[in-house]
Amino acid sequence: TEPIKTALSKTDILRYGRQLILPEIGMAGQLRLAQARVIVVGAGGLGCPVLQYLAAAGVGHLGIVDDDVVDVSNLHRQVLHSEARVGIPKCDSAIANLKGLNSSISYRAHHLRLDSSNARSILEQYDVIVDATDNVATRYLLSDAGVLLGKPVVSGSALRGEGQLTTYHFENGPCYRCLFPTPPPAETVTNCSDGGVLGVIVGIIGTLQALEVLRIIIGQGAAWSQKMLLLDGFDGQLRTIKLRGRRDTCVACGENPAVTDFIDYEEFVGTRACDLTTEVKLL
Amino acid sequence: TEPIKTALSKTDILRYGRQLILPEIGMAGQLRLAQARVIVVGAGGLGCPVLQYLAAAGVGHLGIVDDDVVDVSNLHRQVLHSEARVGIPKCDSAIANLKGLNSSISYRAHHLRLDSSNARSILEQYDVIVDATDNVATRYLLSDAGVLLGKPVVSGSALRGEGQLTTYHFENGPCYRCLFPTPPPAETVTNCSDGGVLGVIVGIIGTLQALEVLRIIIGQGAAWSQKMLLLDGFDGQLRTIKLRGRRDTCVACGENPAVTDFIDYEEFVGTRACDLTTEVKLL
Amino acid sequence: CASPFAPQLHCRCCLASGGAELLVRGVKRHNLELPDAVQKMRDLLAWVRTTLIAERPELFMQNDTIRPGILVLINDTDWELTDELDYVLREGDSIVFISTLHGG
Amino acid sequence: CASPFAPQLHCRCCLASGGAELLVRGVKRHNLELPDAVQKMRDLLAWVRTTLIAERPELFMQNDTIRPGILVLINDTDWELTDELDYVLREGDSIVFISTLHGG
Ligand SMILES: [Zn+2]
Ligand SMILES: [Zn+2]
Repeated sequence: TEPIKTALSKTDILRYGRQLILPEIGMAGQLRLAQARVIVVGAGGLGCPVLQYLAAAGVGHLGIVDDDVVDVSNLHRQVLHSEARVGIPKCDSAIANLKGLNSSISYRAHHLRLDSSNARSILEQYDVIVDATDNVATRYLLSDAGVLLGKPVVSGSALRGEGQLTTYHFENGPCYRCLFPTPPPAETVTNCSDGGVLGVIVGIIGTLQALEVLRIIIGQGAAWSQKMLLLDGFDGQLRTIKLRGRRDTCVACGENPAVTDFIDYEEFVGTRACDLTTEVKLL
Repeated sequence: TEPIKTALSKTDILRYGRQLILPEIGMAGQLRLAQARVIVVGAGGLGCPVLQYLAAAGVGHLGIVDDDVVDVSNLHRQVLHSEARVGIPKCDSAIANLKGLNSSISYRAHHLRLDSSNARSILEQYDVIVDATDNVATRYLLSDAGVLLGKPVVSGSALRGEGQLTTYHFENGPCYRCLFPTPPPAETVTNCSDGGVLGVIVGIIGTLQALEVLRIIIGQGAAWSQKMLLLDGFDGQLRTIKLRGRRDTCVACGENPAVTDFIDYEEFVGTRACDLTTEVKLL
Repeated sequence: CASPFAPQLHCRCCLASGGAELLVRGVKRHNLELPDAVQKMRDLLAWVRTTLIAERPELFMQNDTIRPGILVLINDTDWELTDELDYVLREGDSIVFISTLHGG
Repeated sequence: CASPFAPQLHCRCCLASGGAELLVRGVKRHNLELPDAVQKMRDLLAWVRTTLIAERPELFMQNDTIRPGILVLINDTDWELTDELDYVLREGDSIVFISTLHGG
């Protein structure tokens, strides 16, 4: 573990000057950013813009979890990767790009699939969890991680022309299980590789996730706790809806939690985390 | 001028497959994207995400206008640039990055400041104008260009924690002059270099501008014509407001236009386009 | 029906998104004229199931309520903050069914 | 005052953004209790100028109307689509002054 930064350098002040002068950031806020540790789970369509704007803003420690390699069919939406890096791990491809943008950040690649055996040791090293994944099993895992480890989870998702964004387990807001105690039928779950997605939709949701992370780090609170942002790109609509709060009876974050450790999430949702083999895609 | 693409290649289908399968895009929509010519004025905070997502989506011809060079203080928000390219023209820096993401696009750098002497010959080569500038004079110029040359103008702006997005001169929507017949007092105008901006705000507005451009190209219409999207990042709010339509009495797009050619915009707004020297910044 | 940005009057607007629209004829916006028998959300769900859903109603409802993974909004608010199945519909209410997305 | 996402009742909400808040004590949300003499937008502008604006009122108003570069919204709609200065205020109206941004 590296030493914690305790003051901004002259170089920092030059680089971040245009955001330092905002009263909501200031020297204190910029130092909090430099000290912050954020883990982005998924270096795909959502993860790329999240990482790009967190690195640019000076978030000091960025972890990336992804077990996939860059494919040419990713490049219409995964803007940190490149033609030259097709075939190499997305973690490494993302870091190669990010280092060019901001070499002063400490980047850490976790080239693996998160599961109940490795989630705790990885996620406990970070302050904020960004859910930029593409499957239900990992979403339950990350929500439980937020509750078990006491960290907020900034969660984005997208499919076709639509996107959704909400923050779980922040102050009195709900966790994923408060909203969805029971997983959806496996046959109703479609991911971007199967269902398609307009690339800029993940760009919009990802940049909004980055904003939410920055707000949480500088102490402005979450904008989308107990709320969900809905984007319909083809309808041209952005709406914010009001969600329930934390459920007393929630098995994860309620008064008497039954979920006291990570479980087998693929078994729980009844489908493989990577969703490679779903067949009926009605929803 | 290059030949116009009349069919998608097998490589295109592999690369864009995940968006091709959307009914709103399809083979026809993807071909329209390949044939489209978009000019992005400003390769700064707004221009970077616009260019990134338009190039990724396969917009065939991208022009970039910018007369500035990359500075280290840009890197907190201008995510196409890099530490290694500090000091080189932003047009070239942007294109270097974009070529890595999608080498099949034809990129064109216009390394200059737009004014009444060069605007027509440059802008008439394109189908859609993206206003990603940082000053009032160029905003009037681009709006007039939209009217004089018959092209929609997708306009974004940002400052501090706020952003705004609207599309001018699309179908019966207003132009910039319909909304603002008189320029604001020069002393009330602040740009990002002076007033500061949270980097991710331009990221959000820029990705939304890219969505708007894609909608226009594929024939879905503009989502923000006669509407303005307001983002307040520190308040955590996104709102869409309803604007007036085209004004019959508008000097540019009205029934009896007085503005029949480009004018001297710096004189019109009473300040230099680059806003380098404003002093009182009450607004 | 009216856009969510305008007041909704004289219609009971029913919106589906996130994929839930694929269950209701692939259409996102339905301007419903409901029979008098439909008074509560309980009645509306049953009515939507029999009237709008052509096949596989079990992907819309399970055990007389909405199936897991679909959020129900009444006037842009999670129906858990209302009386849910017992909520009494009012003229102009906007009802939204959102299938949560999992892609990224 | 109420957030723009909730219905505004019993308050006349006045919001300033895009920099216009710097004119009204740096505060974005004002929950105004207006005197009976303020009936129309014309009255409101004059009242805001004398009551909320400490210095340089010419950056808020010019020639008895709003100065160029500030958009006025009444209930999220451009006031040009209403009676503008002659618009009669109603209980709960949301009034927004937005200074347009020029940075990028
Ligand atoms: Zn919970
Ligand atoms: Zn006009």
